[in-house]
Amino acid sequence: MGTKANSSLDANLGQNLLKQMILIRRFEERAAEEYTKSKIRGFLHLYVGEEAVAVGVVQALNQEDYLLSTYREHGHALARGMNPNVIMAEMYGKQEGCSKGRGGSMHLFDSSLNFFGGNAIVGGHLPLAVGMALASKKQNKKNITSCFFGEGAAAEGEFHESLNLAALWEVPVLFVCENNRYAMGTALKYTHSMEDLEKKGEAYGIRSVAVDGMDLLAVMQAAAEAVEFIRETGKPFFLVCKTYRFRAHSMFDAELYREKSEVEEWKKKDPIPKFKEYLLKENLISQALVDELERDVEQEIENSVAFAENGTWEEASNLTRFVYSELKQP
Amino acid sequence: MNEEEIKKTVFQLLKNIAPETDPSLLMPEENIREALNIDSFDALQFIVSLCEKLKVDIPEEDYGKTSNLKSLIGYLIQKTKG
Amino acid sequence: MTKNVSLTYREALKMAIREALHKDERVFLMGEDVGRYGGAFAVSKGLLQEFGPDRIMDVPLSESGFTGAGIGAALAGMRPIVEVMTVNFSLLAMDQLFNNAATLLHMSGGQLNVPVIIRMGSGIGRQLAAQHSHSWEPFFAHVPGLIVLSVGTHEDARGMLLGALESLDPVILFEYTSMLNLEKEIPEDSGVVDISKSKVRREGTDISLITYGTGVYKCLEAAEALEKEGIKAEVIDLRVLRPLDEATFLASVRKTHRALVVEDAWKSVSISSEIVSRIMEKAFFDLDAPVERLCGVEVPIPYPKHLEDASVPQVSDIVEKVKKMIKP
Amino acid sequence: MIKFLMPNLGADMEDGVLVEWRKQPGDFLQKGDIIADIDTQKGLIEIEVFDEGVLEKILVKEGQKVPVGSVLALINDGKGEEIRESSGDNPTPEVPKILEPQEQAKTKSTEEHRIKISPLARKIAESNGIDLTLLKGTGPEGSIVKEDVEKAISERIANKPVPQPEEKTKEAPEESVNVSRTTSDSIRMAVAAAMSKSNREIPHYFLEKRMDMSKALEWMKESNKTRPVQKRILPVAMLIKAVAKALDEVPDLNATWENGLQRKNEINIGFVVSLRSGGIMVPAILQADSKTVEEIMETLNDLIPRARAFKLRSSELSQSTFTITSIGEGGADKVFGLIYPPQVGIVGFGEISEQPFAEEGMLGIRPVVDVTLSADHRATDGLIGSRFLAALNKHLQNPESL
Repeated sequence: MGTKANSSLDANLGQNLLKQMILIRRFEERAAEEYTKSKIRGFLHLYVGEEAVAVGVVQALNQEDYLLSTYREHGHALARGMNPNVIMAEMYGKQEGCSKGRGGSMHLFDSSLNFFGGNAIVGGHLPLAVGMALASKKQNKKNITSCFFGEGAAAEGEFHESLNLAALWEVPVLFVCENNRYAMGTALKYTHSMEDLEKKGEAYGIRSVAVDGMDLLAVMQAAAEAVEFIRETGKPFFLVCKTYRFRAHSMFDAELYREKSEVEEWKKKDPIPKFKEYLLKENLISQALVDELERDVEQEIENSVAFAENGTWEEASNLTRFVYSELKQP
Repeated sequence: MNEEEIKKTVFQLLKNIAPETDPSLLMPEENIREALNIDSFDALQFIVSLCEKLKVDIPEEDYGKTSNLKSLIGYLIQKTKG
Repeated sequence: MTKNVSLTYREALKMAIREALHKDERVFLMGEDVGRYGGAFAVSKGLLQEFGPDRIMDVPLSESGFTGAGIGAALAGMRPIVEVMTVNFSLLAMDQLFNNAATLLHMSGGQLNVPVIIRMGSGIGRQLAAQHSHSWEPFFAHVPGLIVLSVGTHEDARGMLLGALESLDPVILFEYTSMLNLEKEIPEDSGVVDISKSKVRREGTDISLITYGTGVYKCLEAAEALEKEGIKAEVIDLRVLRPLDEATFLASVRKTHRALVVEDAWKSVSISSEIVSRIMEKAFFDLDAPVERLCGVEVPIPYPKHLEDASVPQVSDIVEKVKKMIKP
Repeated sequence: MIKFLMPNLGADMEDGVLVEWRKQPGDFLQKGDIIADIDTQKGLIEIEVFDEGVLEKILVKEGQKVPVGSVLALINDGKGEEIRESSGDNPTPEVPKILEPQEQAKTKSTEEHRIKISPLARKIAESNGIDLTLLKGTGPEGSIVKEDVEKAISERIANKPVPQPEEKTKEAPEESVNVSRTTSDSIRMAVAAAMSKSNREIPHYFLEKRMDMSKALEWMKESNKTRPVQKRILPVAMLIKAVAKALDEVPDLNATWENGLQRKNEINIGFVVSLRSGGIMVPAILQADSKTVEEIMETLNDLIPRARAFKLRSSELSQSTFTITSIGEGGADKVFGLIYPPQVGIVGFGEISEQPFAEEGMLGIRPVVDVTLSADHRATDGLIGSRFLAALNKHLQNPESL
């Protein structure tokens, strides 16, 4: 587990973090099931295996901080506290969903939680993050903007333009790269001349750190240090989390690009059992409580599916609403 | 109306009915309808336009006098004089 | 009677930016060379000294980066004016404009407004050749979620930006580099203008000349010449290319029963294609003759002056066309 | 008992091939176990099961391709025999067709007196001297459309005399002189096609009868005296009316042959007009039976010049139910016509000429006309044809009742 025992981890926090990871895991598995029954359509990208990154980083942020994610965003949304009901309903396309059913799995938004989406263009949200941090700086706000993306995005021009602008303007952005070793079907060594991605941040004079994304404690610690640095200096930070997705890139993927043995190898580093063992060893939790957490999560998942099933379809006559704003200048 | 004017009108009206022909080439005694390949329908059209243009009335009995240029012109001079 | 003041199109643009910066502290200008250099076309000259580097921000050559940053800043409470030096460089920012700015409000079910203003120098002139002479209004006018304006007169150069400031939706401003040095008179107290309606710039009864941007002054000049030949042409300045104010040009066509649409953009799939379709759909029985169009010749704009001039409709072309339409 | 279905694995997946069962009936299944391998266009994919229980029965053999959603196997979850879906299904909504956002009603055009008419209708109206103000439009927004104008034209032919404006004929000649060769070529081809089809398909029989024209010509001369020159009639108008009345009495000839005799209630007589540049056109005189001789003459005054000026519309060339051809003076004595398919008869009038004629034992010189009938033997027989010729002759002998 993490190099030094994390004294700040009390039982309550530990149990909460474990529950968050279990919630994400079970939610994603149920989403996969509903997809095979055609309840969820379109594209579905699951976060199974990377739970420690979302939970570890998001718990370091506060309510005022802005958060932007990609299409593999359910973990970040749940870690941020978005209600599973409105996420499942959104994936069913119902108007009770967080984006009125219009966005689907790849476009979850909740301005009350400062959760600025689900962006499905790889790297497309990095410039947005820089701009939001710029706005905070100009308005002397203390919040920071965190931005999650995969190692695929690190090859986009917008990644390089954004890091340069963030460093140049010294704006409070936390760039979090979830390096899960495969950009859809292309392994890291086929996409990056420099595989140690944190070195790309250093090239722009940005403090950059790589961390084991399968170890929740390590991620928490790195994230805490990163956020602290940003709040103090106002400067950006680049955190690379080495992680692995246990399932396919999306639902329709025969995973021809990787060996089954490699997946099994990484499953041994599953962040959930590893963290559970740690809590049990440090008797910060009992097995009975673990079972109870599992049951609570199971119920939450059932409720979210029921909520989605009972959801309603937005009227087609609403189609053109919100193409333009209905409010006038505040 | 003098003879020249009548002749010009006759040629012009014949040209209307048989545009691809040249009525001025007609010999005085030549049968107009045969020469210019004019059927009974077009012949009536010709008579009607003559009556309107020269403000005369040509009864059916006088049709015979209109068969060739010479008699037609003579007939029309006499008709317009009176 | 208000006094008139004579100023260039450039000065009118600058007055609008200055007024916006003074009026609302959330406003800031960002773009390549807008600060120390004073603006590629000197539109923002002197503003850095007056407002400081925080509000007049020079940016690196990263159109997608800084345009996206502008959109992000708008999401988070600012009112950025992003200058994309010319529309020719806007292709690199299309992902941010079409996939983010135009889409976020609708896709988020009405949660996220993007009150950003994008200014772009546009159009032909001064022999800048194919890559620096584009007229891409039709691209932007195709995208729902964007408000697309064409600054065809000094009055609009003075006031359109201020109108855009009152909108909560992303506004694209097409400014015309060939008009920057042009001097005209406008009322001294000119200021904010409406940005939702087209405008009848000159009344007429025989034919409607429907145009925008650089076409406005050309059509007014042509109408002047036609008047001497007894033809009263009405000139409609579209001003808003999306969402189109069709009521104004339809009313005009119903009055004149003839229409000629004039623009510099390439003819196929252009603004005029849309205007003609709407007239056919909604004023068909008011037409005495088919609607005609005078547009850009469909070529990459050539460098030599005589070819550049031949690539877009000129005043004489407009006059000849109208005369042929009225007396075939 | 739970149905295990072929899972939906992707936005564009329609079916899958079951390659291999990884579990056999009787095996215990846990949530997440791999139950089978499915082959898709993206490659082989392991399929997991989401329900716990015992694999009861396999319904799809290995190697079989089945669409998404079909039942692959049954799983006994120990909750009774009744076969259930694994969970409720709610189909996506039937999306109503989205119309344009409600545009405001089309604003009325400013000037009140402006006539709404399609460009095509306007063009037809102008070339036929139709007064638009009298028409009521049936097109969109109450506009006048082609149909409205054409109806007005045919009604006008049926009931209102049309002054034959003087300049009309003047305009016609230039028109036909510079007509391009292609038009007369195309007419030649059209006639060729019709005549060869007629010759190929129609078994003609031919009848002939010489008819005394003296009473008719006498009646015509007397009544022409009472008419202005413009309204003077020609014998052909009487012949057409007589044919129309005869067809009224012998309806089998006023018909078409389209797998069986199709009698026509309207009697529209096609009149063969020879063109000065060669070729013929056959415009129809609509409801010839209800028109007076004067009205038939007027129709000819309208149709013949327009035919010769190539200004006839296709609709005017396609409605005849019977045809008349007349050879006129100075040529052949009689003419045997070829039937215009799908009609079943054509009458041919020879030249009206003075001939010896015997009547009641007296021999005299009379103006006579040799009338022929060519008829389709599939549709009628000689008896009907000759009864028609007899009726025709009877009407010609009573011109005043035409």
